[in-house]
Amino acid sequence: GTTSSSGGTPSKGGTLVIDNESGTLWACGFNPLNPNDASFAFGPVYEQLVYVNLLSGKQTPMLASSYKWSSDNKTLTFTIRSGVKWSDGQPFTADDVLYTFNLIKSNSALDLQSVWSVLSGVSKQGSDQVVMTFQSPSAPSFYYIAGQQPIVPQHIWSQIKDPVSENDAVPIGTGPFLVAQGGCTPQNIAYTRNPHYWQPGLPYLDKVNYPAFTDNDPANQYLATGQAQWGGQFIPNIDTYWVNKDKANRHYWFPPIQNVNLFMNLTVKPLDNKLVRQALAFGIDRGKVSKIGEYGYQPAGNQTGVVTPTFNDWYDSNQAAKYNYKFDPAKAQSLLQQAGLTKGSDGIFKDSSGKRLSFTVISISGYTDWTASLQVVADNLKQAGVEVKEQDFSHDDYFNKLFTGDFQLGYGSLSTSPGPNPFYELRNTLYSQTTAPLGQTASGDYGRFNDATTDKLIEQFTATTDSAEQHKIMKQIEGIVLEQVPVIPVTESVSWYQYDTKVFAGWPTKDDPYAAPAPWNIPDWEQVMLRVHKK
Amino acid sequence: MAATIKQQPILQTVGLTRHFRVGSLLSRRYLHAVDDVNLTIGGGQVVALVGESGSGKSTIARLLALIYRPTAGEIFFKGQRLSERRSRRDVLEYHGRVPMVFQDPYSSLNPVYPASHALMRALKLHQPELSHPARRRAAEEILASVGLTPPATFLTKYPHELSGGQRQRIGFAVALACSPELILADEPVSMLDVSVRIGILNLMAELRRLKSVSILYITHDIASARYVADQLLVMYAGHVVESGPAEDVLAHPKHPYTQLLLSAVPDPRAPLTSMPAADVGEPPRVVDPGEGCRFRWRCPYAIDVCSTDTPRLRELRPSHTAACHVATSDMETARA
Amino acid sequence: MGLDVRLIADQTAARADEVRPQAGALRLVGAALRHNRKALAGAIILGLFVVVAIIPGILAPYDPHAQIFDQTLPPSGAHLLGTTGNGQDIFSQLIWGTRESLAIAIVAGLMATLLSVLIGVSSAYLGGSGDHVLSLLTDVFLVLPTLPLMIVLAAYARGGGLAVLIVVIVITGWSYGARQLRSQALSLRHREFLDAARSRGERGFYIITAEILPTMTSLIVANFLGAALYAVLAAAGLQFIGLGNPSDMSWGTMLFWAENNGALNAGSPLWAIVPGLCIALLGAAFALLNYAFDEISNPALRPVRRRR
Amino acid sequence: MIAVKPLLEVDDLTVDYDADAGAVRAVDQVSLQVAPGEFIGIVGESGCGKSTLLYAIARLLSAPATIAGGSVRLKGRDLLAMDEEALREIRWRDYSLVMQSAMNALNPVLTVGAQLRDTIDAHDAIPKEESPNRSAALLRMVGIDPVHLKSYPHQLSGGMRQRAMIAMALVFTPELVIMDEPTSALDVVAQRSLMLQIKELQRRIGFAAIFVTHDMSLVSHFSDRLAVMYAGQIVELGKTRDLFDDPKHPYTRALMQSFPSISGPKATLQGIPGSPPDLAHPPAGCRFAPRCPLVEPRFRVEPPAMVAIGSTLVRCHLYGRDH
Amino acid sequence: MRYLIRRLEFFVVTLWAAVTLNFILPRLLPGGPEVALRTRFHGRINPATVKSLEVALGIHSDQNLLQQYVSYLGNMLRGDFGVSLGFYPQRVSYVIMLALPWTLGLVGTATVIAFVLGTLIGIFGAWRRGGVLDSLLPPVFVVISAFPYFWVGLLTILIFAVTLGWFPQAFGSSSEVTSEFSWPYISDVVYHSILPAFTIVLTSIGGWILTMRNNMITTLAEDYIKMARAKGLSTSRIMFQYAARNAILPNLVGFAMSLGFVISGALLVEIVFNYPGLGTFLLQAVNNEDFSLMQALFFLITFAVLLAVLAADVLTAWLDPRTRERA
Ligand SMILES: Nc1ncnc2c1ncn2[C@@H]1O[C@H](COP(=O)(O)OP(=O)(O)OP(=O)(O)O)[C@@H](O)[C@H]1O
Ligand SMILES: Nc1ncnc2c1ncn2[C@@H]1O[C@H](COP(=O)(O)OP(=O)(O)OP(=O)(O)O)[C@@H](O)[C@H]1O
Ligand SMILES: [Mg+2]
Ligand SMILES: [Mg+2]
Repeated sequence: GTTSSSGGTPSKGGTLVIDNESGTLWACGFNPLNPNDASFAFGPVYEQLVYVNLLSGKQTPMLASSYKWSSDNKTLTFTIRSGVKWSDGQPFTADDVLYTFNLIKSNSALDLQSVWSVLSGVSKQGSDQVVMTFQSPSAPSFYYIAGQQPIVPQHIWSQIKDPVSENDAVPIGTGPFLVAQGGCTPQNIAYTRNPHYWQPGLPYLDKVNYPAFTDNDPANQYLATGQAQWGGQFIPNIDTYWVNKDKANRHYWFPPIQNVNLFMNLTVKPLDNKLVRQALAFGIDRGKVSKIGEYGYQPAGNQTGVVTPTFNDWYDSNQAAKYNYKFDPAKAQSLLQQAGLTKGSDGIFKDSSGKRLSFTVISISGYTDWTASLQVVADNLKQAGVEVKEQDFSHDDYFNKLFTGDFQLGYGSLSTSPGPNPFYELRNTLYSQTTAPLGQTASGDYGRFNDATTDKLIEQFTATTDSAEQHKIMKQIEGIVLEQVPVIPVTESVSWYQYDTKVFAGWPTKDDPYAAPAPWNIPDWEQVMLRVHKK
Repeated sequence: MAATIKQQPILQTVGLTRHFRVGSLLSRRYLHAVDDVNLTIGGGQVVALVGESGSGKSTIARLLALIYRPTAGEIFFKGQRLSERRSRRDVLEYHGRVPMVFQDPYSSLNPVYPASHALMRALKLHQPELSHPARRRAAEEILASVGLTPPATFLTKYPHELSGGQRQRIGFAVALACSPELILADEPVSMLDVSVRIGILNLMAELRRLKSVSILYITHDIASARYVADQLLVMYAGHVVESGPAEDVLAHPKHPYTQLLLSAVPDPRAPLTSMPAADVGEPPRVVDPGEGCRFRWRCPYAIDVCSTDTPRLRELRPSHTAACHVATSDMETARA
Repeated sequence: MGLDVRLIADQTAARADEVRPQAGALRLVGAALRHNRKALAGAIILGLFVVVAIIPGILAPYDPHAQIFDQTLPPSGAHLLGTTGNGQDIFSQLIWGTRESLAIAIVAGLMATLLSVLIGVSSAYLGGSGDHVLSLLTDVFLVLPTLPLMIVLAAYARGGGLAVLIVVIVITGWSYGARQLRSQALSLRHREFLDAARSRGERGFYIITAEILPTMTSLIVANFLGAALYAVLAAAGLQFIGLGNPSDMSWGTMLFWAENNGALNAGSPLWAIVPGLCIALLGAAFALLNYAFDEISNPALRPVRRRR
Repeated sequence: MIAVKPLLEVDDLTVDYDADAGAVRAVDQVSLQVAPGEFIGIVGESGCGKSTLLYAIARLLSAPATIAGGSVRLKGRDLLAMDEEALREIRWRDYSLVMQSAMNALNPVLTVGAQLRDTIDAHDAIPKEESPNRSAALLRMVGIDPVHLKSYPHQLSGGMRQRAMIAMALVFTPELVIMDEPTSALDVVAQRSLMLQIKELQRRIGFAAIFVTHDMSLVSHFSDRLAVMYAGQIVELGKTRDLFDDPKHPYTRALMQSFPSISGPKATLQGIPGSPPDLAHPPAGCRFAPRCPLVEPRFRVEPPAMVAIGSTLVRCHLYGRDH
Repeated sequence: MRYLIRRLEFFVVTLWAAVTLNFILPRLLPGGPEVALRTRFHGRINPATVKSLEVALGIHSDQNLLQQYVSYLGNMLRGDFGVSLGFYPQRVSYVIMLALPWTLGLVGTATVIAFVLGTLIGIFGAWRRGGVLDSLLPPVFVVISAFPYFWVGLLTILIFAVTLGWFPQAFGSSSEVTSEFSWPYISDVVYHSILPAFTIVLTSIGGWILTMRNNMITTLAEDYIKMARAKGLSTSRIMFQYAARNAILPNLVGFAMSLGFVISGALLVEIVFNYPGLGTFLLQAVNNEDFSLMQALFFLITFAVLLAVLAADVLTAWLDPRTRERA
């Protein structure tokens, strides 16, 4: 719905300014199939078939007006919306969809979501239907195929010689906004209204400015001085820094979306021992980590691996209560003793060969909240008799170590983006099909957890589209995570989101979570840009 | 006269030449500082080397002191080729036998050490067998012998606490540290005041007399050369243009440059004379000079052959040679 | 002398040519302190920091790392400068941070000076092709963009801690001094006392170490002061952009943390202001000493008392 | 003694250098008169205050030097009492200066012509369009080809530079030219030639000259009168010939005995033992007393006064009233 | 002329050495583009894709180091810096051109201002020894120049931008003004540059004041200054034509170097002021392990420094006739 929070018809016009530190200046490319550019093009300019709310999984038809699964869940048929135009005025058709999927099939570098790892074919049916056939049932792939794949215009892209290195400086999409010639400079992208947009009356805004911030502090100051209205920022001491300067209008909401974990390499002794992993889980004061490391803005995680409260309806509180992983150094120590370790004179446990229970935890340099968090973790675990030392690497090196299993402990989130329910994250965390032998690149399961039951459950989940069934399977997976502790969720990373209601209304809120609210939640931000309007 | 050369000269050079590279990698040019110099210094002899500024006098001294390596030519020390003396011991011995005294008393002593530092080092290098107290005693003796008394006080003084003359005496003291046979004295008095100059000249005469060392006395002051030297060598632009017994050269200068030089020496006792025509202070060309007499641009007697052939030294009077195409044995000086 | 390139004309030409009677670095510094108010001010600041660096345990009330207090507390009796956004005592951090900041300045300053002396003086003394190669090396390092080079090097050895930081600063910081020292040594080359040493048979090593170096004391001391100043600023800059080891305790990392927690705006401005001020003060101490030192080694630069 | 009215009168001029250790009295009560057209030589050892005296006369001293007393009158006007603006007026027109080393005294980045023009323009004495001609004429006068107007100082040889300096000093045909060792950077041949040139110019133009040197023999033929300085004081002042033929002061006498000659019989010379006193702590009595062969104990405590013997002035106890 | 040829020699040799170092340095970094690509694709990239991307990026991991070096040298000579990994698919030259004008404009101007102002203060200070310019400003600015300038920047932002609101605290221009050659745009750019430029000037002027003052003092003791006074030249003529013109000579090359370092030195200022300049790109390139961008920036900076030095040499040769013929 397009109801405004203040009632009445939303007025048109206005310029919204986004405030989000991206760490880079704009290179002004808008190729939605390029990993660097997609986050500026996908959403407001290029659209997908179906919008799937990252927080709730709620679906909104976009370029597909409807879809249908076959009974065996191996074929997915989209009905393509009619009356949609590209921003250059050309009509949008099912051929564009077909073209897009074939394009990413023939240029695997463009297949950012690896949809062709599950698809076997795409074909047109009638004039307005596109049929996707799957190699095997893969219901969760719907999110990637329908919700994460931008559709590009055939009449433009078929002219492009090398779509992989295409810059697409003046993008032609179906979305509510476009970037005009000269609309992008290294320090600002100006999204202006697409006159051909298919949703009548939308968007309300004339223009959205997206300035480039290379560092957090200038971005925060910009927001604090009221020059931007929509923030996606971590702001330390946000009440002092930002809210108090205009209490009536400045609000924030940080819905959690993904776990920040302590990854354990299960090939490293004694981390292969379940008891040791459980001990670690008991040895971390998640509440304090959240408070000190993240100012309490990122809530503490829980050992089920389900991000709460976002995915509360998937969360099995009974099982969680049974295990009751809270900070308990005594319990941790007794578990370690059970595991056959003995406490040394320095307070650190030792194995039978005298090797100290000391680990290096890798982290990303410059991620100061993680470093602060790890200082708490190290302090906690010391009380449990475990020594942890931090070592920082650049973003790329860090992930390379995780991918190839070249680590003992790692702090952080999956490199893959989360999905609209806990399955997406847990699959990539636990599924042994995503892992790889040490030294080779794993796309998930960095800890090399290998459990047949888990794999089976994940495959079952994949094969069904029945929500009740899915919930049942998920509970079993949660039980495994609680028991096996293949990974320790410490805090929950959130969708940083600040909004200023002085001029604009229609924001997503806790009570109306119509989209993941941060401007960097792609493609959810399109929904926000569609709904926000002048008061 | 003292021109009696003993059986073997102390030092002899044959075709001694030194060029300096100037300019960049792309344009290599050579400055001929010293070209084809043959000189002989006998035992107990004082040889004076005179010439205008930049004529290569110091370069010769530095070549002889092994500070520069010759571009060509050979130095013989007591008949032995220096290029064959390679070992540290031999080289050190040569340094001890042929020490050098420098022109500038203000910069030839390291300002951070007491003035006696150089002397003590020299003793340590050349008489390593001496113990520390023995070295002190030796140093005091040497200081006394160059007229620095009481010697003990001079052991601790810093150069800036000494006058120019005293520093130059220290210079000679260093040279005496190891029974020298030839002292290379490069303009030892040119930076001193007239009032103390003569003291140093007398000291040189003294040393020659008492220790029978030879001295190569480099100067541009012909009067002082006459005062101390037996032999006189006149240099111009890297060439030796005239050489012979000092009195004879002064009385019968053969080379036009020598004549010019002599006529320019101020002499309060002589009547004022006007200058010969070639008095322009034009510096000679020494960068890639090519063949020909290097004095020809200033020479009143220059003839065609002067610009094509480099004149060789010819004996024009007994043991008195000059390198000039024009000069003859009976041509008389312009001074008359 | 062939390719005798002079990239930087000697800005201290006057100093480079002068060789004055000077007796040892210590006496020079002593003279500086007695006669020069700027030197005295610099020395007092530096001295204070040295004392703090030696006994941080006595002065600091708390463990600087311990995240045990409430976050972002304002200054109070218990927390003289308040607490950080991570719940640490700022004053204790400042005290403990002195040690590393000072260590970087002094160690890096010394090492860079040593390298400058080594390369600059040997270059001048060797002459010829040896000089060519060393001069070229010096010039290349002069021309190479220092800050980027530092960033690349620091990134290369990311999180390597103090030693890496110092090495990076030394690598990028020696060349200026080397050039200055070379040109002074070159001007010394024509001093006759070196020829005198050579003509009495001294070895090259002796001439460099015992005849040349002592006469360059004042330039070497000045160089050290300059290099230390450079080290202070470079280390602060590197740590500020997160290329130090953030778990080290120094003023630069304090600033890094403060910046990342928006300290200036988020209610704990002292967290950013005070370490910055300390860096500035330490830098100023070196700059003042250097300034005063210039005046001492070159009397022409001394302040004049105006008579009328 | 001097019949005509003197051009320059220096009376009891005293100059101090402020140093850390206390004042150095570099010029001590020097009195000197220069008649128009007269060539007066000042000789003395290094550091005896010759240059300081000259610069004090020209009012060119700067800190740490201060004029502690005395007066300098040029054509009756007291130079020491003038302010900078008034001085600027008469500088170079009434008196000019030739310095020891033209290499240092000529601005290395301006051509000789530009520096000449600068001087001319500063005084607006000559119409602008005439100044090139004037410059060329000047150079020709000292024997330099006017093409060198376009040359930079370093492109000239040492002798030419000194000549150019002299040309510059004569731009406005001043009545007094002060010369501080103008030839001592040159070798004998060039030195000789330059001296002859100076003398010739002086004869033609008629300026008076104060000529400082440390080489007595150099001025022997050129100066009318000679002043011998020792340790900041003039110890003997008289006709050049008189001084050479019959030196009065023991110091002058010793000086005459200390340079060898290229003619005449070879004799052993003695020189002067010891060295000049430290001007920061000069001896109490006669300054030459510590080196004087004729010293008496009294001389060491009482400073001698100037005594006139004929046309010669001597600062020596030996010629005092009670001797 | 010979002097300039010699300088040219130096220019070429140094450039070569620097360029070679540029080649080696990034190759010392751990990881490399392959790792970067893999993380960028979250580990879900197949080897064939990596290969095809490497080709697109101009990375030839199959060549040996020497071959790479040769083709690298060739590319540098042609000014072909390849494709940026961090901004893929943009070409490096395109990325650089985005930021170059900003950096040149801001820091170039600030450096020139600092140099001119500092030099003038130095000249007048030395001329009136003991005056305010001489006894107060040099020590004050020397102390200020010891301040870390990112910190000074942070404080100026806090005071003048955030608290007082007189100036913007970020960006090179406001997003509401279109970039065109017009008064509103230019004034907007100038307005945005005032604070960062002020920071640079404040922290760098001390050096210029001091060196110029010291050179002046040394020069003022020269005989030709005494001579100029004796000639009765006017004060300004002595001060500028005789003293300052000689005293500034040794500073020119130093100035050229700092002008050349504009690009790199701006880094911290750009970060603090969120200025869209090359420094920011450089830090990003390092963090992204963006080889080609890093190399290009290095090359550019080195080249700029050398060019500036060469220009200073020409200027020196023009101002100082002695250098023209010095062998
Ligand atoms: N190390 C050097 N490099 C280049 N040229 C040199 C070097 N040493 C001397 N020369 C040149 O060689 C020539 C002769 O110099 P030398 O010092 O021997 O002259 P000199 O007769 O001693 O002069 P002076 O009377 O001024 O001492 C000069 O032109 C000088 O410039
Ligand atoms: N700036 C100064 N500070 C202190 N003392 C000085 C200064 N300049 C000169 N003197 C002293 O003043 C005395 C006279 O110096 P001056 O230069 O006039 O001597 P001079 O006769 O011209 O010597 P020279 O023949 O070497 O040129 C010297 O003893 C010198 O030490
Ligand atoms: Mg010589
Ligand atoms: Mg003098």
